[in-house]
Amino acid sequence: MSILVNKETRLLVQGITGREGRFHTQQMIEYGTNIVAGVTPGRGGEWVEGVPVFDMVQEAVGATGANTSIVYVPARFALDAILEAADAGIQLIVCITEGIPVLDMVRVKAYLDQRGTRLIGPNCPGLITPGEAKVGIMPGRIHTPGSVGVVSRSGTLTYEVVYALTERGLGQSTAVGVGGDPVIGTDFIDVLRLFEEDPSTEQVVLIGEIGGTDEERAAKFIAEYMSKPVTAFIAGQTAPPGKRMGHAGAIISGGTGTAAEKIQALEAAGVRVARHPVEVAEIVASRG
Amino acid sequence: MSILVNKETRLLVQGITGREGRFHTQQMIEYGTNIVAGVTPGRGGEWVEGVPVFDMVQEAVGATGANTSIVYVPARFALDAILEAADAGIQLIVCITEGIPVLDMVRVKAYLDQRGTRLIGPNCPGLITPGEAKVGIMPGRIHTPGSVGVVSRSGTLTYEVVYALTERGLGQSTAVGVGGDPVIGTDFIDVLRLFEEDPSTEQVVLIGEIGGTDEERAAKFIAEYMSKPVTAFIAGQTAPPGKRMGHAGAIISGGTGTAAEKIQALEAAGVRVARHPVEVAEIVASRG
Amino acid sequence: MKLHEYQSKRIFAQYGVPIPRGEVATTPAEARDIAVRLGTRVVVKAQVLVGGRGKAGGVVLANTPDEAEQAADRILKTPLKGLPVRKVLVDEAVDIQNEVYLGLTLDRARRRVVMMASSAGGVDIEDVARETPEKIMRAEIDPFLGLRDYQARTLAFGIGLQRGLVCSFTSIAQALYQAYISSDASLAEINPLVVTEDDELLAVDGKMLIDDNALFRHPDLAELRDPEDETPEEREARLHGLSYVKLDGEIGCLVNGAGLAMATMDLTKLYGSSPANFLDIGGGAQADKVTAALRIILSDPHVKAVLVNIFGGITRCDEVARGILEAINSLGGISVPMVVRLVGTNEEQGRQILADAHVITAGSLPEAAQKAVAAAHGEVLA
Amino acid sequence: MKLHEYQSKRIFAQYGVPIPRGEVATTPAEARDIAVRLGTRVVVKAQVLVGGRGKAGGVVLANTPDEAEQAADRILKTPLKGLPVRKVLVDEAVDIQNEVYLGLTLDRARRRVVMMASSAGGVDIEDVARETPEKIMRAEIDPFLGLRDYQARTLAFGIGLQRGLVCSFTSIAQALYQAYISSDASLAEINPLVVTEDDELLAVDGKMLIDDNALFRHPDLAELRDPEDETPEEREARLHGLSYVKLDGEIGCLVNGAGLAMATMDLTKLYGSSPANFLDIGGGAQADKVTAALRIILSDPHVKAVLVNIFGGITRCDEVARGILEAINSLGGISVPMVVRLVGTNEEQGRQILADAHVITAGSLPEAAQKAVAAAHGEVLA
Repeated sequence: MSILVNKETRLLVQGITGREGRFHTQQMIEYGTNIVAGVTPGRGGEWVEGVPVFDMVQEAVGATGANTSIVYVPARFALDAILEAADAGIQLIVCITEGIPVLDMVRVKAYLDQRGTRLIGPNCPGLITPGEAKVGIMPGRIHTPGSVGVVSRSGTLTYEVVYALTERGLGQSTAVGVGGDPVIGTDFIDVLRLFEEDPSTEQVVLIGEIGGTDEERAAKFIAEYMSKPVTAFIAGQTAPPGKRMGHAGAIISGGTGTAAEKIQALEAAGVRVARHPVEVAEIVASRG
Repeated sequence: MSILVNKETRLLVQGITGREGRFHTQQMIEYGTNIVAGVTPGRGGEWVEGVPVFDMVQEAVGATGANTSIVYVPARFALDAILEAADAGIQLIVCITEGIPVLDMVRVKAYLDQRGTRLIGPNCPGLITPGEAKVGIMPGRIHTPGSVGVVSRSGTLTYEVVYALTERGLGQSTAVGVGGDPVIGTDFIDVLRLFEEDPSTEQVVLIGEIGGTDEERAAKFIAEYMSKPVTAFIAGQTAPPGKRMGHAGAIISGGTGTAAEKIQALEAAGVRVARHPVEVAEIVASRG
Repeated sequence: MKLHEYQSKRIFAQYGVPIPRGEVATTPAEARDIAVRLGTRVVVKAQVLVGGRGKAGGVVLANTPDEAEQAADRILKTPLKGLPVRKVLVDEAVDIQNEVYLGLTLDRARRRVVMMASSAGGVDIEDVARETPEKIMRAEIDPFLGLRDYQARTLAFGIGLQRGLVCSFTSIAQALYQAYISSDASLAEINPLVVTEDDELLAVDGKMLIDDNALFRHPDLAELRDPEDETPEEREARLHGLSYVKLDGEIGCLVNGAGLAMATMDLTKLYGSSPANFLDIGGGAQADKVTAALRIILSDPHVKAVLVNIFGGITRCDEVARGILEAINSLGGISVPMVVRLVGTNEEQGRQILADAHVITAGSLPEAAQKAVAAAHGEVLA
Repeated sequence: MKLHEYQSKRIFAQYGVPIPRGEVATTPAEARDIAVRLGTRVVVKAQVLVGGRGKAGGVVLANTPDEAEQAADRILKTPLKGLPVRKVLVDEAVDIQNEVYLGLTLDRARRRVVMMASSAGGVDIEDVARETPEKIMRAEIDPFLGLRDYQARTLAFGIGLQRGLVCSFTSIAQALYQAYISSDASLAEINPLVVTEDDELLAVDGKMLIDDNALFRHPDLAELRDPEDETPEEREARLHGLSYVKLDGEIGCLVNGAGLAMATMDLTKLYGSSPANFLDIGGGAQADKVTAALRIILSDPHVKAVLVNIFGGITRCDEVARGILEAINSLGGISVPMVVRLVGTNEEQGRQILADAHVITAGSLPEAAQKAVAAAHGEVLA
């Protein structure tokens, strides 16, 4: 068991003939992910890493029964790629692309919500169910199957935490990077709800950062609905207000979005907040 | 019993201080309709025919519990008025206004469908449940309570048919004018479904005209789902193709939308089609 | 409102659709000058608001400026399907490799705008729809998201366009969509969209219809209305706020309400005659409107009887009756029989007023129609 | 990207927001000329990208052109909150009856754009939100329908605007919304929106932030970037594709990934020091990027140690290690201690390469941070 992706995942790669798309297709196949199709308009009929390429998502879905898509296309084409996947009936879309205009995402999010299509990202590393399917760009070998659910707004910071968990012998049920943009398809609460319902997840790790109020809202959700222990880490205690810390979403503005507020909200909700990534693993181990 | 409007209707009049709004407010009150509020931005605090006027629909709904709205505002403000009513939680909006651009209606219809708000019209005479509530501009006195449901794309033609029914002693459960525009909020099928489910409706009269394929689709629906007898009349047998017969929606174009096609489809669905308005009443009487 | 080919193509071009170089001429000499300026073979095309110009001789290829002048002369002199030709478009001629169709319109049943493309370009799309519907690809457009690139690509692949042209087809589709939405069109059509010998796409012919209801927010488009598109009667009706359509029967119809007007027309046929017009005087029957309506109806020499059908509704029938009398008086009497049927408040007073003035009245619509037909056929009625 | 007041107001005006007459000056003489041209009392306003200009003396009322010249001279000479002032805006002075606030921004939690209005104009909206939140009215905007007139009216009534101004408030709100959407803004603010003594609305001050991710489709806006808004180091970082923010601590941080970079910074604090910067080299650690990053970090004289933290991911650690050595060599060695922590493929080879070059390495992130802090505090590490 796990959430969102598993052995049943039939993955479609949008932008498969690009440099990134091609490389990660190879990496995901190597990990054991079941990639059934790729799409690049105008390149239909080619093959990439043994995967058939189609011109259109609709056609790819019809021919291969793809049920999940991962998007590697450049930012200016990402909106169209996501909508094409949604309209073709793909139920889970993972968008790796960084740099999508936020007003595009406002529209995409509203549209997908109407349709009930789930989007992970954009600007995210994707997600992985260790031993079953890797749908993303994370290094597969640092993961190990287990019962810790991980959800994070970050990329390499997540790898750091997963690495520490694995080093301690704490495997992961699924690790989900929700993305570092101000508007994302799936937020902490959505993933926490899935972990809470997933029988194979026993503990949850939440990795947040400055900017927005997603962590505060997650804290409220945890206090009200979560029975499983949650351990958190929040990056950006030393970040100054008004400056964007890399991610478009990592900015303290209007006096909100500070790490201190988030930590306080999480602790008030009964979440144990680690001081650094390795301590996350220590706390999880102590609660095991 | 009846459909859509009745004694429980708490009506709000949008554009109540305009010439038309004011006149029909008086007429509707005279008929016994429960008008609880009016709205004209900037005229809040006034009274029209004993009805309090508000600046905003939200405010009017909060103060009076209005659940239905009728829109008399000019075409260029109608889109905003409909959306304001929908966003304020009004569940049934009746738009009398003629001349709304069709692309505005495409957007409104898509939005209201998402929200589950029902719109009657635009460019329609409204609807009436005789003896209970008149929400429209039809002459009230030609109606009489009874068990014939009437649905029509037309205005005076409906009055003609209702008049003939009443003359023959055939009362109406509810008479609904769905409007003469190419894109309308509620179509024949929607109303037929309500009549089929309404215990007080025993027979249904459908009054169509050239243009579009709503009658053909209604025929399909009747054949598949309707148990109650349906009598129809289709106006425009002598209308030439390519010319708009008054209503924006009454035009034979691209070789479709002719009266002959509609009559054929309805007859194939077991509907008896009258040759003129008075014959509608004769047929209904013969099936009574 | 219909736009001419040259107007439609100019609008398309504003939004980025590639069109041939060309200009409009109103005289043969101007056509010649344009051909000289273009410096290539040209096509001279009649600008009239009817379809099938090609077959009717309204589109002529000219190899030289002299030929262009002659072609323009011929076209401008010859009415096309009964319509006078006031303008010709002189476009550079294009070497055609392939022709496709691209159009946008409202799908009423789906309440959405649809884009249609077909490999059968240069042919009336309605003929294609009837004969080879499988050649038409459709994309339904979400009104909030607009046309998506992937939808345009799907159409391009679907009609078998060569891959190298898919990108530029997509741009043209987006441009056409922008033109459609920004102009509040009800039809925007490129037919044919041509693949030239140089492997480029070019909108060789174009057609646009604008939603009359939206003209209030497009004063620039409203100015494009061609007065030739209306008969003098249609123009007068429009200026009086009447809906009027000329037909070729013998019973002039004057009715309030579009549906009732059609039903009234249909009854004249049921009883053995046919309507001379559609005419809806709209809500409230005031004397000046009734007068204008009667004048328009009577200006048609084929009218043998007038049938007035008014469902009073909230209007009072005695007022309407007085309006009709005033109208007859202001016209100095009328030369054909008139049958009036009034229903509504004070209908009896109204009927009495008319009867006193020797206007034929009727109690029901079928009766009125029968009387009108009989009168048209020369029977004398009481 | 932040825009200056004068840039923001010009954009607003393009969409129909009324703004005071005014021009930009870069010298006191120009300011004088503008005041002469305007022919009224003027306000001279420093154009710098910080808030609170008024309190800091950056906004001066001038009754005469001479006063305007003097004010401009003073403002242009005096750095404001540490920033040089290169331009002043000289606007006609307005007689103010009342001030309100009108702004648009993204509500991240609701994933929607919201319009906010407040009767407390001329005050920082964040202060209002903290102290008198009931004075802020909000309207959440459907991304597909856009701002509706009724929403703008509701705001106008809600902030108690006089009825005669509701219509023009609604137009301004729509214009501001169009400016926001068409510019891909993340903030558009009129503060104050002034009710003049003549009962007209005027946008006296304006502020806009543009979404950096959307600049690719707004080349005109991208050109408005003020180079003064970046330090030379920030500019160099941007040109190398690095995310860099200068801070005031002593540990220079070089990390791949924004979240990990912040976590690394935080650890320097946990162990008793503080970060000198945020620096994310992004995916793939190639030598040129590492070199540029190190150069930028070392240009800060407060840096006492450098902490490199690379989570290799799919990158090979031995390659990264060689990249770091190349960087050090190309800089001619470095003068402060450097602690490197590498994880990922071939991490041991990587660590060995660095150790051989006498770079301090660490196995875990906490260890690396502790070592860097110790080094910064003068401890000698093996």
